[in-house]
Amino acid sequence: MKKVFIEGPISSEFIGDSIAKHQSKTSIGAHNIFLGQVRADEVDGKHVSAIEYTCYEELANTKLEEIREEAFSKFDLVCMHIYHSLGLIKTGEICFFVFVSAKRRKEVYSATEWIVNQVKDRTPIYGKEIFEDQSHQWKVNS
Amino acid sequence: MKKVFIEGPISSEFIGDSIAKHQSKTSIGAHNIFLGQVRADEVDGKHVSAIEYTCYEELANTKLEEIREEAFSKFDLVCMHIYHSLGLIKTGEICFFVFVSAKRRKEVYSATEWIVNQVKDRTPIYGKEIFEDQSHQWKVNS
Amino acid sequence: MEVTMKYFGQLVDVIGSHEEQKSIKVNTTDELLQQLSENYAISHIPFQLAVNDQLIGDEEAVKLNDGDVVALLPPYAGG
Amino acid sequence: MEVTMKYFGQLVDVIGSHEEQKSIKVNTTDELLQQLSENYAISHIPFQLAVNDQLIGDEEAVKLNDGDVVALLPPYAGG
Repeated sequence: MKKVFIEGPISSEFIGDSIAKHQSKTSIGAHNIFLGQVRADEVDGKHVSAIEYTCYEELANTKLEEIREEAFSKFDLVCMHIYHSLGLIKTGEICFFVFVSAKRRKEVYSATEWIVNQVKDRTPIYGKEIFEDQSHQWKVNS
Repeated sequence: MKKVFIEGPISSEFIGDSIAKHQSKTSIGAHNIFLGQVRADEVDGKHVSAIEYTCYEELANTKLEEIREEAFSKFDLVCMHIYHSLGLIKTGEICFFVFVSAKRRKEVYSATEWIVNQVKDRTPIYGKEIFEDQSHQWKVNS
Repeated sequence: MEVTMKYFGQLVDVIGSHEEQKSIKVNTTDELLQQLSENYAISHIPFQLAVNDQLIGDEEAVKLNDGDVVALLPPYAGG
Repeated sequence: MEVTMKYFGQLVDVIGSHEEQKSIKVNTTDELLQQLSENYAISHIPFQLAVNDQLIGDEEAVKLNDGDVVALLPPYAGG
Protein backbone atom coordinates (compact mmCIF):
# COMPACT_ATOMS: atom_id res chain seq x y z
CA MET A 1 0.00 0.00 0.00
CA LYS A 2 1.41 3.35 -1.03
CA LYS A 3 1.32 6.25 1.39
CA VAL A 4 -1.48 8.67 0.46
CA PHE A 5 -1.86 10.94 3.45
CA ILE A 6 0.57 13.78 3.98
CA GLU A 7 0.63 15.98 7.07
CA GLY A 8 0.24 19.59 5.94
CA PRO A 9 0.05 21.08 2.45
CA ILE A 10 1.43 19.40 -0.68
CA SER A 11 4.25 21.66 -1.87
CA SER A 12 4.96 22.58 -5.48
CA GLU A 13 8.46 21.09 -4.97
CA PHE A 14 6.92 17.75 -3.98
CA ILE A 15 4.86 17.80 -7.19
CA GLY A 16 7.91 18.77 -9.27
CA ASP A 17 9.90 15.94 -7.67
CA SER A 18 7.13 13.43 -8.40
CA ILE A 19 7.20 14.47 -12.06
CA ALA A 20 11.01 14.18 -12.17
CA LYS A 21 10.84 10.62 -10.78
CA HIS A 22 8.73 9.57 -13.76
CA GLN A 23 11.23 10.73 -16.36
CA SER A 24 13.21 7.51 -16.20
CA LYS A 25 10.13 5.59 -17.37
CA THR A 26 10.49 5.93 -21.12
CA SER A 27 7.31 3.96 -21.85
CA ILE A 28 5.29 6.92 -20.57
CA GLY A 29 4.04 9.37 -23.21
CA ALA A 30 1.43 11.32 -21.24
CA HIS A 31 0.87 12.47 -17.68
CA ASN A 32 -2.26 14.02 -16.27
CA ILE A 33 -2.28 15.75 -12.91
CA PHE A 34 -5.18 17.00 -10.83
CA LEU A 35 -4.49 19.43 -7.98
CA GLY A 36 -7.05 20.56 -5.43
CA GLN A 37 -6.27 23.99 -3.99
CA VAL A 38 -8.01 25.54 -0.97
CA ARG A 39 -10.27 28.39 -2.15
CA ALA A 40 -11.03 31.53 -0.13
CA ASP A 41 -14.78 30.97 -0.49
CA GLU A 42 -17.11 33.59 0.94
CA VAL A 43 -19.99 32.40 3.16
CA ASP A 44 -22.31 35.02 4.72
CA GLY A 45 -19.68 37.72 4.32
CA LYS A 46 -16.85 35.72 5.89
CA HIS A 47 -13.95 34.20 3.97
CA VAL A 48 -12.54 30.71 4.42
CA SER A 49 -8.95 31.07 5.58
CA ALA A 50 -8.05 27.37 5.86
CA ILE A 51 -9.44 23.84 5.82
CA GLU A 52 -8.50 21.37 8.52
CA TYR A 53 -8.56 17.85 7.10
CA THR A 54 -9.06 14.71 9.15
CA CYS A 55 -9.77 11.16 8.03
CA TYR A 56 -10.58 7.69 9.23
CA GLU A 57 -7.26 6.41 8.02
CA GLU A 58 -7.76 2.63 8.38
CA LEU A 59 -10.94 2.62 6.28
CA ALA A 60 -9.59 5.30 3.93
CA ASN A 61 -6.53 3.19 3.10
CA THR A 62 -8.73 0.16 2.31
CA LYS A 63 -10.91 2.28 0.03
CA LEU A 64 -7.92 3.91 -1.68
CA GLU A 65 -6.43 0.49 -2.38
CA GLU A 66 -9.75 -0.58 -3.98
CA ILE A 67 -9.77 2.59 -6.09
CA ARG A 68 -6.18 1.97 -7.20
CA GLU A 69 -6.96 -1.61 -8.29
CA GLU A 70 -10.12 -0.59 -10.12
CA ALA A 71 -8.31 2.27 -11.87
CA PHE A 72 -5.67 -0.10 -13.25
CA SER A 73 -8.34 -2.49 -14.50
CA LYS A 74 -10.50 0.27 -16.04
CA PHE A 75 -7.74 2.33 -17.69
CA ASP A 76 -4.53 1.47 -19.51
CA LEU A 77 -2.12 3.17 -17.08
CA VAL A 78 1.61 2.85 -16.48
CA CYS A 79 1.30 4.26 -12.97
CA MET A 80 -0.83 6.37 -10.69
CA HIS A 81 -0.42 8.19 -7.39
CA ILE A 82 -2.85 9.76 -4.99
CA TYR A 83 -1.86 12.18 -2.23
CA HIS A 84 -4.16 13.95 0.20
CA SER A 85 -3.30 16.36 2.98
CA LEU A 86 -4.28 16.05 6.62
CA GLY A 87 -4.19 18.90 9.13
CA LEU A 88 -4.45 22.62 8.51
CA ILE A 89 -4.23 23.72 4.86
CA LYS A 90 -4.40 27.45 4.20
CA THR A 91 -6.09 29.07 1.21
CA GLY A 92 -3.90 28.84 -1.88
CA GLU A 93 -2.23 25.69 -0.61
CA ILE A 94 -2.65 22.33 -2.31
CA CYS A 95 -4.45 19.54 -0.45
CA PHE A 96 -5.09 16.91 -3.13
CA PHE A 97 -2.78 15.57 -5.86
CA VAL A 98 -3.73 12.85 -8.33
CA PHE A 99 -1.05 11.83 -10.83
CA VAL A 100 -1.81 9.50 -13.73
CA SER A 101 0.74 8.31 -16.32
CA ALA A 102 0.06 6.29 -19.46
CA LYS A 103 1.66 5.27 -22.70
CA ARG A 104 -0.73 7.41 -24.73
CA ARG A 105 -2.69 10.50 -23.89
CA LYS A 106 -6.17 9.29 -24.87
CA GLU A 107 -7.34 7.92 -21.52
CA VAL A 108 -5.43 10.02 -19.01
CA TYR A 109 -8.05 12.76 -18.64
CA SER A 110 -10.96 10.43 -17.87
CA ALA A 111 -8.74 8.27 -15.65
CA THR A 112 -7.82 11.32 -13.56
CA GLU A 113 -11.42 12.51 -13.38
CA TRP A 114 -12.60 9.05 -12.37
CA ILE A 115 -9.96 8.72 -9.63
CA VAL A 116 -10.65 12.22 -8.26
CA ASN A 117 -14.39 11.47 -8.08
CA GLN A 118 -13.87 8.05 -6.47
CA VAL A 119 -11.59 9.51 -3.80
CA LYS A 120 -14.19 12.18 -3.04
CA ASP A 121 -17.10 9.72 -2.99
CA ARG A 122 -15.58 6.67 -1.29
CA THR A 123 -12.88 7.88 1.10
CA PRO A 124 -13.78 8.97 4.66
CA ILE A 125 -12.06 12.37 4.66
CA TYR A 126 -13.48 15.42 6.41
CA GLY A 127 -12.74 19.10 6.01
CA LYS A 128 -13.44 21.76 8.60
CA GLU A 129 -13.62 25.14 6.85
CA ILE A 130 -12.16 27.72 9.17
CA PHE A 131 -13.09 31.37 8.68
CA GLU A 132 -11.03 34.46 9.39
CA ASP A 133 -12.81 34.94 12.74
CA GLN A 134 -11.98 31.32 13.76
CA SER A 135 -15.59 30.20 13.41
CA HIS A 136 -16.02 27.09 11.28
CA GLN A 137 -18.35 24.95 9.22
CA TRP A 138 -17.95 21.41 7.95
CA LYS A 139 -17.19 21.18 4.24
CA VAL A 140 -19.85 19.49 2.13
CA ASN A 141 -18.90 18.03 -1.26
CA SER A 142 -21.21 19.09 -4.07
CA MET B 1 0.59 37.09 -26.43
CA LYS B 2 2.16 34.74 -23.90
CA LYS B 3 5.34 32.91 -24.74
CA VAL B 4 4.59 29.27 -25.58
CA PHE B 5 7.77 27.96 -27.16
CA ILE B 6 10.69 26.97 -24.97
CA GLU B 7 14.09 25.97 -26.32
CA GLY B 8 14.90 22.51 -24.98
CA PRO B 9 12.99 20.28 -22.55
CA ILE B 10 10.47 21.56 -19.99
CA SER B 11 12.01 20.82 -16.60
CA SER B 12 10.13 19.50 -13.58
CA GLU B 13 11.35 22.61 -11.70
CA PHE B 14 9.69 24.86 -14.30
CA ILE B 15 6.42 22.96 -13.80
CA GLY B 16 6.76 23.18 -10.00
CA ASP B 17 7.41 26.92 -10.25
CA SER B 18 4.36 27.41 -12.48
CA ILE B 19 2.23 25.65 -9.87
CA ALA B 20 3.73 27.78 -7.06
CA LYS B 21 2.88 30.99 -8.97
CA HIS B 22 -0.80 30.04 -8.92
CA GLN B 23 -0.99 29.67 -5.16
CA SER B 24 -1.60 33.37 -4.63
CA LYS B 25 -4.82 33.11 -6.66
CA THR B 26 -7.25 32.06 -3.95
CA SER B 27 -10.22 31.90 -6.33
CA ILE B 28 -8.71 28.75 -7.86
CA GLY B 29 -9.99 25.43 -6.50
CA ALA B 30 -8.74 23.01 -9.16
CA HIS B 31 -5.79 22.69 -11.51
CA ASN B 32 -5.40 20.19 -14.29
CA ILE B 33 -2.06 19.60 -15.99
CA PHE B 34 -1.21 17.64 -19.11
CA LEU B 35 2.41 16.71 -19.77
CA GLY B 36 3.70 15.13 -22.96
CA GLN B 37 6.85 13.06 -22.43
CA VAL B 38 9.06 11.67 -25.21
CA ARG B 39 8.60 7.90 -25.41
CA ALA B 40 11.32 5.43 -26.43
CA ASP B 41 9.09 3.90 -29.11
CA GLU B 42 10.38 0.95 -31.06
CA VAL B 43 10.11 1.04 -34.87
CA ASP B 44 11.51 -1.88 -36.89
CA GLY B 45 13.78 -2.91 -34.03
CA LYS B 46 15.22 0.57 -33.43
CA HIS B 47 14.36 2.80 -30.47
CA VAL B 48 13.57 6.50 -30.60
CA SER B 49 16.26 8.31 -28.60
CA ALA B 50 15.00 11.88 -29.04
CA ILE B 51 12.56 14.09 -30.94
CA GLU B 52 13.74 17.30 -32.57
CA TYR B 53 10.89 19.81 -32.62
CA THR B 54 10.59 22.68 -35.08
CA CYS B 55 7.67 24.96 -35.79
CA TYR B 56 6.43 27.71 -38.04
CA GLU B 57 6.41 30.15 -35.15
CA GLU B 58 4.53 33.10 -36.72
CA LEU B 59 1.54 30.98 -37.74
CA ALA B 60 1.78 28.84 -34.58
CA ASN B 61 1.49 31.91 -32.35
CA THR B 62 -1.60 33.11 -34.24
CA LYS B 63 -3.21 29.68 -33.88
CA LEU B 64 -2.28 29.41 -30.18
CA GLU B 65 -3.84 32.81 -29.53
CA GLU B 66 -7.06 31.62 -31.23
CA ILE B 67 -7.05 28.44 -29.13
CA ARG B 68 -6.54 30.49 -25.96
CA GLU B 69 -9.50 32.77 -26.74
CA GLU B 70 -11.76 29.88 -27.68
CA ALA B 71 -10.79 27.97 -24.52
CA PHE B 72 -11.81 30.90 -22.29
CA SER B 73 -15.14 31.24 -24.10
CA LYS B 74 -15.88 27.48 -24.01
CA PHE B 75 -14.80 26.73 -20.43
CA ASP B 76 -15.11 28.58 -17.14
CA LEU B 77 -11.39 29.02 -16.45
CA VAL B 78 -9.41 31.31 -14.16
CA CYS B 79 -6.25 30.89 -16.24
CA MET B 80 -4.49 28.65 -18.69
CA HIS B 81 -0.96 28.20 -20.00
CA ILE B 82 0.51 26.28 -22.91
CA TYR B 83 4.21 25.49 -23.28
CA HIS B 84 5.85 23.48 -26.05
CA SER B 85 9.49 22.63 -26.54
CA LEU B 86 11.57 23.33 -29.63
CA GLY B 87 14.90 21.65 -30.41
CA LEU B 88 16.19 18.29 -29.27
CA ILE B 89 14.15 16.57 -26.53
CA LYS B 90 15.46 13.23 -25.30
CA THR B 91 13.31 10.27 -24.26
CA GLY B 92 11.91 10.77 -20.77
CA GLU B 93 12.03 14.54 -21.14
CA ILE B 94 8.89 16.68 -21.22
CA CYS B 95 8.04 18.56 -24.44
CA PHE B 96 4.46 19.73 -23.89
CA PHE B 97 2.82 21.30 -20.82
CA VAL B 98 -0.80 22.44 -20.66
CA PHE B 99 -1.93 23.99 -17.38
CA VAL B 100 -5.59 24.81 -16.72
CA SER B 101 -6.94 26.40 -13.53
CA ALA B 102 -10.57 26.93 -12.57
CA LYS B 103 -12.76 27.75 -9.61
CA ARG B 104 -14.25 24.27 -9.56
CA ARG B 105 -12.97 20.93 -10.75
CA LYS B 106 -15.87 19.95 -13.01
CA GLU B 107 -14.64 21.36 -16.31
CA VAL B 108 -10.86 21.21 -15.93
CA TYR B 109 -10.40 17.72 -17.39
CA SER B 110 -12.31 18.38 -20.61
CA ALA B 111 -10.76 21.85 -20.93
CA THR B 112 -7.27 20.32 -20.78
CA GLU B 113 -8.18 17.57 -23.24
CA TRP B 114 -9.70 20.10 -25.64
CA ILE B 115 -6.66 22.39 -25.49
CA VAL B 116 -4.20 19.50 -25.97
CA ASN B 117 -6.14 18.29 -29.02
CA GLN B 118 -6.43 21.78 -30.51
CA VAL B 119 -2.70 22.40 -30.15
CA LYS B 120 -1.98 19.07 -31.86
CA ASP B 121 -4.49 19.68 -34.66
CA ARG B 122 -4.07 23.38 -35.36
CA THR B 123 -0.49 24.34 -34.59
CA PRO B 124 2.27 23.90 -37.20
CA ILE B 125 4.75 21.95 -35.07
CA TYR B 126 6.94 19.16 -36.44
CA GLY B 127 8.82 16.39 -34.70
CA LYS B 128 11.75 14.50 -36.16
CA GLU B 129 12.07 11.18 -34.33
CA ILE B 130 15.75 10.37 -34.05
CA PHE B 131 16.80 6.75 -33.52
CA GLU B 132 19.81 5.42 -31.65
CA ASP B 133 21.72 4.98 -34.95
CA GLN B 134 21.04 8.66 -35.89
CA SER B 135 18.57 7.68 -38.62
CA HIS B 136 15.24 9.49 -38.37
CA GLN B 137 11.58 9.54 -39.35
CA TRP B 138 9.05 12.36 -39.16
CA LYS B 139 6.55 11.99 -36.34
CA VAL B 140 2.92 11.52 -37.42
CA ASN B 141 0.14 12.33 -34.95
CA SER B 142 -2.46 9.58 -34.65
CA MET C 1 -18.33 -4.43 27.49
CA GLU C 2 -15.95 -1.72 26.30
CA VAL C 3 -15.95 -0.29 22.79
CA THR C 4 -13.98 2.52 21.14
CA MET C 5 -16.20 5.15 19.56
CA LYS C 6 -14.83 7.33 16.72
CA TYR C 7 -16.72 10.41 15.55
CA PHE C 8 -16.07 12.38 12.38
CA GLY C 9 -17.07 15.66 10.74
CA GLN C 10 -20.04 17.46 12.23
CA LEU C 11 -20.52 14.71 14.80
CA VAL C 12 -17.30 15.82 16.52
CA ASP C 13 -18.97 19.16 17.29
CA VAL C 14 -22.28 17.67 18.42
CA ILE C 15 -20.81 14.94 20.61
CA GLY C 16 -17.85 17.07 21.71
CA SER C 17 -15.20 14.42 21.12
CA HIS C 18 -13.59 12.61 18.22
CA GLU C 19 -12.82 9.41 20.10
CA GLU C 20 -13.88 7.86 23.39
CA GLN C 21 -13.86 4.56 25.26
CA LYS C 22 -17.41 3.62 26.16
CA SER C 23 -18.77 1.00 28.56
CA ILE C 24 -21.98 -0.26 27.03
CA LYS C 25 -24.71 -2.61 28.18
CA VAL C 26 -26.30 -3.01 24.75
CA ASN C 27 -25.44 -5.86 22.36
CA THR C 28 -25.96 -4.53 18.83
CA THR C 29 -25.18 -1.44 16.75
CA ASP C 30 -28.93 -0.73 16.54
CA GLU C 31 -29.24 -0.46 20.29
CA LEU C 32 -26.02 1.53 20.55
CA LEU C 33 -27.30 4.11 18.06
CA GLN C 34 -30.64 4.27 19.83
CA GLN C 35 -28.82 5.06 23.06
CA LEU C 36 -26.54 7.66 21.40
CA SER C 37 -29.48 9.49 19.84
CA GLU C 38 -31.11 9.71 23.28
CA ASN C 39 -28.01 11.44 24.65
CA TYR C 40 -27.01 13.63 21.69
CA ALA C 41 -28.89 15.65 19.05
CA ILE C 42 -27.56 13.60 16.13
CA SER C 43 -30.80 12.63 14.41
CA HIS C 44 -30.52 15.45 11.83
CA ILE C 45 -27.03 14.31 10.75
CA PRO C 46 -26.83 11.54 8.16
CA PHE C 47 -24.05 9.06 8.80
CA GLN C 48 -22.82 5.55 8.02
CA LEU C 49 -21.51 3.13 10.58
CA ALA C 50 -18.28 1.15 10.48
CA VAL C 51 -17.38 -1.61 12.93
CA ASN C 52 -13.70 -2.55 13.07
CA ASP C 53 -12.98 -0.59 9.86
CA GLN C 54 -15.77 -2.33 7.91
CA LEU C 55 -18.73 -0.32 6.65
CA ILE C 56 -22.11 -1.58 7.87
CA GLY C 57 -25.20 -1.42 5.62
CA ASP C 58 -27.87 1.10 6.61
CA GLU C 59 -30.40 -1.56 7.57
CA GLU C 60 -27.89 -3.90 9.12
CA ALA C 61 -27.68 -4.47 12.88
CA VAL C 62 -24.36 -5.94 13.89
CA LYS C 63 -23.63 -7.76 17.12
CA LEU C 64 -20.96 -5.98 19.14
CA ASN C 65 -18.06 -7.56 20.97
CA ASP C 66 -15.79 -6.30 23.67
CA GLY C 67 -12.99 -4.19 22.16
CA ASP C 68 -14.84 -3.32 18.94
CA VAL C 69 -14.15 -0.01 17.23
CA VAL C 70 -17.34 1.74 16.15
CA ALA C 71 -17.02 4.72 13.79
CA LEU C 72 -19.79 7.17 12.87
CA LEU C 73 -19.14 8.61 9.41
CA PRO C 74 -21.11 11.56 8.02
CA PRO C 75 -20.90 12.16 4.23
CA TYR C 76 -17.30 12.39 3.08
CA ALA C 77 -15.77 15.72 2.08
CA GLY C 78 -12.29 14.95 0.75
CA GLY C 79 -10.60 16.57 -2.21
CA MET D 1 10.31 38.53 -58.25
CA GLU D 2 11.87 37.17 -55.08
CA VAL D 3 9.99 35.08 -52.52
CA THR D 4 11.07 33.35 -49.34
CA MET D 5 10.22 29.65 -49.29
CA LYS D 6 9.85 27.81 -45.96
CA TYR D 7 9.69 24.00 -45.83
CA PHE D 8 8.63 21.89 -42.86
CA GLY D 9 8.61 18.27 -41.75
CA GLN D 10 9.27 15.66 -44.38
CA LEU D 11 9.58 18.36 -47.06
CA VAL D 12 12.85 19.49 -45.48
CA ASP D 13 14.33 16.07 -46.34
CA VAL D 14 12.92 15.95 -49.88
CA ILE D 15 13.84 19.50 -50.83
CA GLY D 16 17.06 19.49 -48.83
CA SER D 17 16.51 22.87 -47.17
CA HIS D 18 14.20 24.45 -44.62
CA GLU D 19 14.30 27.95 -46.05
CA GLU D 20 15.47 29.55 -49.29
CA GLN D 21 15.20 32.77 -51.28
CA LYS D 22 13.78 32.00 -54.69
CA SER D 23 13.62 34.08 -57.87
CA ILE D 24 10.40 33.12 -59.58
CA LYS D 25 8.85 33.98 -62.93
CA VAL D 26 5.38 32.64 -62.05
CA ASN D 27 2.58 34.82 -60.64
CA THR D 28 0.41 32.56 -58.49
CA THR D 29 0.78 29.87 -55.84
CA ASP D 30 -0.72 27.36 -58.27
CA GLU D 31 2.04 27.95 -60.77
CA LEU D 32 4.69 27.96 -58.07
CA LEU D 33 3.56 24.55 -56.78
CA GLN D 34 3.46 23.19 -60.32
CA GLN D 35 7.04 24.28 -60.80
CA LEU D 36 8.16 22.85 -57.42
CA SER D 37 6.60 19.46 -58.15
CA GLU D 38 8.51 19.35 -61.43
CA ASN D 39 11.79 19.83 -59.58
CA TYR D 40 11.15 17.75 -56.44
CA ALA D 41 9.38 14.47 -55.66
CA ILE D 42 6.81 16.08 -53.35
CA SER D 43 3.57 14.83 -54.90
CA HIS D 44 3.21 11.98 -52.37
CA ILE D 45 3.44 14.38 -49.40
CA PRO D 46 0.21 16.09 -48.32
CA PHE D 47 0.71 19.71 -47.33
CA GLN D 48 -1.06 23.03 -46.84
CA LEU D 49 0.20 26.35 -48.08
CA ALA D 50 0.59 29.58 -46.15
CA VAL D 51 1.42 32.93 -47.71
CA ASN D 52 2.73 35.60 -45.35
CA ASP D 53 1.66 33.53 -42.31
CA GLN D 54 -1.91 33.06 -43.59
CA LEU D 55 -3.17 29.59 -44.46
CA ILE D 56 -4.43 29.24 -48.03
CA GLY D 57 -7.40 26.99 -48.87
CA ASP D 58 -6.62 23.81 -50.81
CA GLU D 59 -8.42 24.98 -53.96
CA GLU D 60 -7.31 28.59 -53.66
CA ALA D 61 -4.73 30.12 -56.01
CA VAL D 62 -3.22 33.27 -54.56
CA LYS D 63 -1.41 35.96 -56.54
CA LEU D 64 2.17 36.35 -55.36
CA ASN D 65 4.03 39.60 -54.78
CA ASP D 66 7.69 40.37 -54.47
CA GLY D 67 8.91 39.66 -50.93
CA ASP D 68 6.13 37.19 -50.05
CA VAL D 69 6.84 34.35 -47.63
CA VAL D 70 5.48 31.02 -48.87
CA ALA D 71 5.39 28.12 -46.39
CA LEU D 72 4.69 24.46 -47.22
CA LEU D 73 3.16 22.72 -44.23
CA PRO D 74 2.72 18.92 -44.04
CA PRO D 75 0.33 17.56 -41.36
CA TYR D 76 1.25 18.89 -37.93
CA ALA D 77 2.86 16.66 -35.34
CA GLY D 78 3.05 18.71 -32.15
CA GLY D 79 2.44 17.48 -28.62
